[in-house]
Amino acid sequence: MKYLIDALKNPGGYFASTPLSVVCAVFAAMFFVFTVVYSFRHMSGRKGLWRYYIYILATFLATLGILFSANFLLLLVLWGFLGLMLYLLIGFGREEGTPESARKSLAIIGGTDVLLLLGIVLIWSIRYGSTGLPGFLRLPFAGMGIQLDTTGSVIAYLCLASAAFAKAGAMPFHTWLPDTARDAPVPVTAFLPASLDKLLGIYFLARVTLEVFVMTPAMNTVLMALGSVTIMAAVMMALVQHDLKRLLGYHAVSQVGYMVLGIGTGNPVGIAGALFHMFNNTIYKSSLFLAGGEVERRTGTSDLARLGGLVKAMPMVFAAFLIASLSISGVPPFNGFASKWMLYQGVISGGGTLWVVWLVAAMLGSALTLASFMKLVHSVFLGQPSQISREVIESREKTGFFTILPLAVLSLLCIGLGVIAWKIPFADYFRPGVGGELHMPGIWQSGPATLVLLAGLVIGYLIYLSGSIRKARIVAPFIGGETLEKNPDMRVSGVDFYRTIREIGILKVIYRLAEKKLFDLYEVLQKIAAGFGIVFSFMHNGILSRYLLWFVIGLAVLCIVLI
Amino acid sequence: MGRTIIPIGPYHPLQEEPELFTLTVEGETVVDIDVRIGYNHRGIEKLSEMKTFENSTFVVERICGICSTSHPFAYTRAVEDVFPMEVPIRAKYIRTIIAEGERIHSHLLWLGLAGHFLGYNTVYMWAWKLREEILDVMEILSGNRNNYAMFKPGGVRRDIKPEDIPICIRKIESILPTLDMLKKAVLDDPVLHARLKGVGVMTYQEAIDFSALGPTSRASGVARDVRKDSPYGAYQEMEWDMIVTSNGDVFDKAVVRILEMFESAKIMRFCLEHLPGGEIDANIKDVPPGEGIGHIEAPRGETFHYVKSDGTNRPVRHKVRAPTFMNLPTYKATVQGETISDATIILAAIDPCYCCTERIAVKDTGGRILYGGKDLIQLSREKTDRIKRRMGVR
Amino acid sequence: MSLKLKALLKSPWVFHLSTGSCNNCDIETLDCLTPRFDIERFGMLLAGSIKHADVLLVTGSGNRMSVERLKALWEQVPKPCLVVAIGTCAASRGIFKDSYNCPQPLDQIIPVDVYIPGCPPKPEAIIAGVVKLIERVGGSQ
Amino acid sequence: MTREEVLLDFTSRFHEDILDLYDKSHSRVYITVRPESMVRIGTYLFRNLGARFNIASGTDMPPNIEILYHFIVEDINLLISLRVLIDREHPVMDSLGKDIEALNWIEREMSELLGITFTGHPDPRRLLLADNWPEGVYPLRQDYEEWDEKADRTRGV
Amino acid sequence: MTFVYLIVFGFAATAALGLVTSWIDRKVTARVQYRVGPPFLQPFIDIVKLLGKETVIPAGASRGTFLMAPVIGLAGVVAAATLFWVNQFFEGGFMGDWIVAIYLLTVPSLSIILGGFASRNPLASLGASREMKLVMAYELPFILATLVPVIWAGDLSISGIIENQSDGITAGHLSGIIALIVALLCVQAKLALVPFDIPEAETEIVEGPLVEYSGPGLAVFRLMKNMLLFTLPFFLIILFFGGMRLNGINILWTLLEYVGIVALITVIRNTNPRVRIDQAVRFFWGPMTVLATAAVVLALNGI
Repeated sequence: MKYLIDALKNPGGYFASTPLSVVCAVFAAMFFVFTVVYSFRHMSGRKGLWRYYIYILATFLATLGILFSANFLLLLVLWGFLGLMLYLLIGFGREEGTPESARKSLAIIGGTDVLLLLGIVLIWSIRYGSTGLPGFLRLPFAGMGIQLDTTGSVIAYLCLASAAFAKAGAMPFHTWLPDTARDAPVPVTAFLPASLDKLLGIYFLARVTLEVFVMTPAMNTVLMALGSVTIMAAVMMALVQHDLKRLLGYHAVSQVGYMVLGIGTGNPVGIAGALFHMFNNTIYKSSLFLAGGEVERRTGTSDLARLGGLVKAMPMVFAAFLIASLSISGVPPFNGFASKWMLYQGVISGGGTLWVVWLVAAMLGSALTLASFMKLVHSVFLGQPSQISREVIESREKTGFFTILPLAVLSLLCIGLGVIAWKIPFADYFRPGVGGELHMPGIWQSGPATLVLLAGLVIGYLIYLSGSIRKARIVAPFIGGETLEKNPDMRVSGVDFYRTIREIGILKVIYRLAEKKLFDLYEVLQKIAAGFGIVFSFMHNGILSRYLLWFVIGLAVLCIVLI
Repeated sequence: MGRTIIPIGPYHPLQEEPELFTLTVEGETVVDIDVRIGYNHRGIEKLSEMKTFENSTFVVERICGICSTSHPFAYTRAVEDVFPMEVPIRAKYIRTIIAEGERIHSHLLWLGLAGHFLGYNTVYMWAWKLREEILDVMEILSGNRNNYAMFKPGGVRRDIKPEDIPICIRKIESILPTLDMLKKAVLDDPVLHARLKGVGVMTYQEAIDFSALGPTSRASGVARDVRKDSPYGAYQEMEWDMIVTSNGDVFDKAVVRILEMFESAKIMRFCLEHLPGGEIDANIKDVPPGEGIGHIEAPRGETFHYVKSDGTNRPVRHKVRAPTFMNLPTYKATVQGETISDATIILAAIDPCYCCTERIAVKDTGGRILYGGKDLIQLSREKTDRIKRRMGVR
Repeated sequence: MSLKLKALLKSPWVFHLSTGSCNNCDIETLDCLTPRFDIERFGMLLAGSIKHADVLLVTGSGNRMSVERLKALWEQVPKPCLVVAIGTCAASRGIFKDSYNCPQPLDQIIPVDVYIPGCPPKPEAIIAGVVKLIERVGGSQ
Repeated sequence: MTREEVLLDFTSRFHEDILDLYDKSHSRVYITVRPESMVRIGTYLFRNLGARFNIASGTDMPPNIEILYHFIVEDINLLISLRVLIDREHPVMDSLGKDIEALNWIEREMSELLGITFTGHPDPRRLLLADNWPEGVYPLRQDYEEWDEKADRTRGV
Repeated sequence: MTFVYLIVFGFAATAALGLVTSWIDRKVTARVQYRVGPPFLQPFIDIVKLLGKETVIPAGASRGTFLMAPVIGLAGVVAAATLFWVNQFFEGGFMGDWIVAIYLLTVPSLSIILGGFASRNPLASLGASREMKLVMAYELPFILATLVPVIWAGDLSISGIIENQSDGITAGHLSGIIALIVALLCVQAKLALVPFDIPEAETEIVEGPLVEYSGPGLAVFRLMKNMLLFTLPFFLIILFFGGMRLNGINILWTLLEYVGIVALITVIRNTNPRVRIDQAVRFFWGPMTVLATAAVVLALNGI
């Protein structure tokens, strides 16, 4: 209590502001506004909306708290609070009952919160072990520079990193994310897992890596390996998904890989790239989720097999979705490319001996991202309309202003941040946060390049003008003389686009294992727990004394372990 | 989930004739297939009932452009079977020469198209270049490139001039080395192996169940060839081999066809060299009442004609069964489980000829030869020359 | 003659439609592509999709089923597009005049620009026909 | 088995079902059988004797419709044509296509061109005729008449 | 102003050379097949003709996307070509590096995919999905193979790669040769030529994504493809032969290299059948990736 009063008296010791936290806070505020605006329409008609808005507000405030916190313990408390908020917010995805995924995310995030606590304790014991409890409460979240030379410090780093990973959704703590994306209401997904959690996780990881610890090459390699694996594995899983939101959820995981990779380079360029990528990711990912949410609201489903051809019903949403898709796939000159390019520079100059591996994983990951987004674009917006889509198109409902506004702003940001590249956001905000000399081996002049691309578009348009484009005639598609109207089955749904890939060699085995959830930490632990459960049910037979006996034995074992 | 119908046809570059195959696919894998034919049905069986026995030959010739020998051959044999009667030995030899020439040109055509379907346009061009030589031989022998108009009940319509024989033999000999080269190019290409081997396998039992015919069944190990089983024409006069392979995949079907060309060339050469003298026509006047069946081995398999006569000069019923009619349904056994890319080549591998399948030619009452092919050809040839001169092309 | 029309005449891409033929005309049409005749000399190519076609080569006697599709396809062709009826069947149904499944001659279904008679016309005749058509179109402008 | 053995075996086995046997030549035999026993005989020929199915040809011969099922026993070069006569007014026949794949299409064809109903056929759709072809008009019947008023029979060479 | 000239040059020169290359390709193909082949101006005439044709848009398709797609692709090629030209002939070079080039070169494929999807045609959708799979397949070995020159040059920028090869071209090393072979096959797939013309397989899925395009849309797509036919060999020359050198005897060498690459592409396309998409993916992810990796390892070790 005393320290709480102390803290209130003297906030400077507990809160601090860095350029990075300021820009993060600005973004968080922006997403907060968008989410609320978007929710007006999307969430209308649901029960307990006041609770929903309070949760959102609380989440936002807690986020601000974390961003400006300069104290580990304060951070820990708010961190845990966010996890709880997420749990509560996921619950709004259903009319009644809390979905399994909410429990899953609470378990994973809560579990890593415990690791976070452990890590903090370890740091305290390394640094201020002698000063006792007061020192623990005052443990500052800045400039410690702990060397990663002892087992304790390595474990402490890994614990903190795990918490960051779980929050951001990097492997191996990613599994809550796709499930959450499927179950939670879209604004929640866009707000928390896609934006704020990423922001916080990567922010935390960057600060821990840069300020609390001094990285070693080995730890860098571990981070980069984790990042690369996250990129590849998540994107491969995303390729074969057939639910819109789940697919986006896997991409939320995959993109974290880039950031982890960037931070793992330990190179100022890489870290700056990672932070830049984090912002870009929150922008286009929110845009994607919001657009996807609109699709789901209008059609009532997010199953790709039942969607298609929606571009006629919602051209604006499609445009935003396409821009965000191109952005996430790293097509120049959108913002995704700018940050990925920086990341690659970091990897090339700071990737160590295995830089080729990381680089190729990241670049291939981006091609695969493009592939899965093309699948989405086809099976949701383009291609032939499904039954549901046809009804939606015929209803002629206009997309609401509150839906368009966030999408439009986000799309503009996608283009804008890409074209001005890192010049403004980077020079003013990330660079002070990162420090060090920035040397980039390559060249990317987004301004001239954009001009050239624009010129290409103009040339194409001129070619069109010289042709007969203005008096275009609408005719039936050519499918060998048959008509689509008579054959509604002649519809490529896009769900099975990459089945061929799935059935190639070793991938077949991996996919089969992944479907059995063998790579899902939570499920595996649950299975193990279920195995224990069988033993337990054998052991408890309903007699109180027996329970007592087990309880005592357990206590004894616990004591022995702890001592 | 995710099932889609992919149409192949009716107007599709894969097919010369319109047919609609609907492939039900999951991803790229074909799980079901259905076919809708009838885009080519012209009612030839009915037409044939309206024409005299003599004129029906021309209708039958136009069942199919590629089989323009097989159908008249089977038809004339059916009419001759009504008596039954034998045709003069020289006519038999001439018929055999024409039939084998057609087999070579048909197989080359198939080979070229198969290459085309696989995107291997070089094979397509080479095979068709070679085919032109055979067509030249046919033009020398019959005066026409395709619809030869050589057959009539009781014999042949046109004799082979003795001075043409050495020219033809030379031509046939000249194509053999190129054919050999083509054979090596096709059969030794590793990419082709990867593409064709083990694809669209039809087992022996399936070949029996579907009563598959010709090279399609011979590739599955069914050693059946009408030329051997119930000899006709001059086939029993010489030695030749029936080509049988056992895998039943697309590659084997190609192998059978390519090797058969060599046999055909052998037969053709033998017949030309040993052409006996004598009449070429038995001059049938009236066809007695009765029934006749003629079946011969066309390039694609057995062609079957059934003719019923009531003593007038027109058939009461003329039933035509082209080999594709029996071969085509085998797609059910061969295509399922393959990919779309393979489906197209599997469909092509049975050498489908839908115009045959949808014959039902009807006999025509008229009796006039509706189109004197030769005259028109002559006209068009002159026209072409004129235009060529005008355009300055060679 | 405008540049675009000139270009059209120098690069006519043909699409081949069979409406119930004996295949011979179709084969001879394909033959035009092959080494001996090689219509690519004149810039002609066989188009895969009807939307790329400048010239429709129609063969066959107008079978009921294909004629229905032919009408629909004619709508889909980007104009200007020329129609060439190849073979006696396409010109007048020839031997199939009385067939129950070939009710109408081709030119009652879609407008035909040029007829190339013959059963089948030789590849030379087909090329000549198309060339004549080109000359006619070029001359009338 | 020789030709004589096959024929003897066949006639003795299906003595009851055979109405008439016409031994035309050494490779052609025409056997008239009862319609109701056709499936049994056809299956026996195809499965047990190893005959290949050639084709079936239906002919409209008022007052009957005659179907000839042609099978060939290739080892002895014998073409066996099984003749079945069914009533023209009620042309119903048991389907062989449900047992033997090879007969699937020809039965579809006969049913649309001659109007024969094959009971038990697995896939009784149209095979050749256009979708707009009227029901109940069978082109291969002797009394077929032009039904399409748009038809133009004047042009030809 | 210089910039405008650059872009116009980048477009015009690339288009002209691309059309000529397309003619070479068609002519060589014809000669291999004992044919005469098209006249010299044929590719150009084709484009002009297509411009004069009517535009037809498939019913129910998204008009905007359908018409935008070819233009996006063209912009991608123009940008990539300009990038190469600028770095080739300007001191220092600017605009982008190897990574940018790789990304810009996927834009044409992307445009074809988008166009196919927007066509509302099952065949086009199927073709576009195949194109996407093909991109996934060849991207991995292509990145690896083109990384070899980067390793040799020790520089990411295009101009740096060119400069650093002035005293020894990449293809002069063993790793360079291996990488060149891999890159050449990837280029074959990028150009969608046999044996990798799977997306447009004319005899399977009727030109695939291009099935619905007519008139100007098709003209732009064809122009884009023809420009790619020049741009990709140019990229290979930059990476493996130290760029185009237009002084003295080197002109001949450059010409030889260029024609050699184009001829190889043409010969490969004329001596192979089309493979299946799964075979293509296996081929690129299997042997090609192994080869490319070997080349990278060799290059890292200075062989």
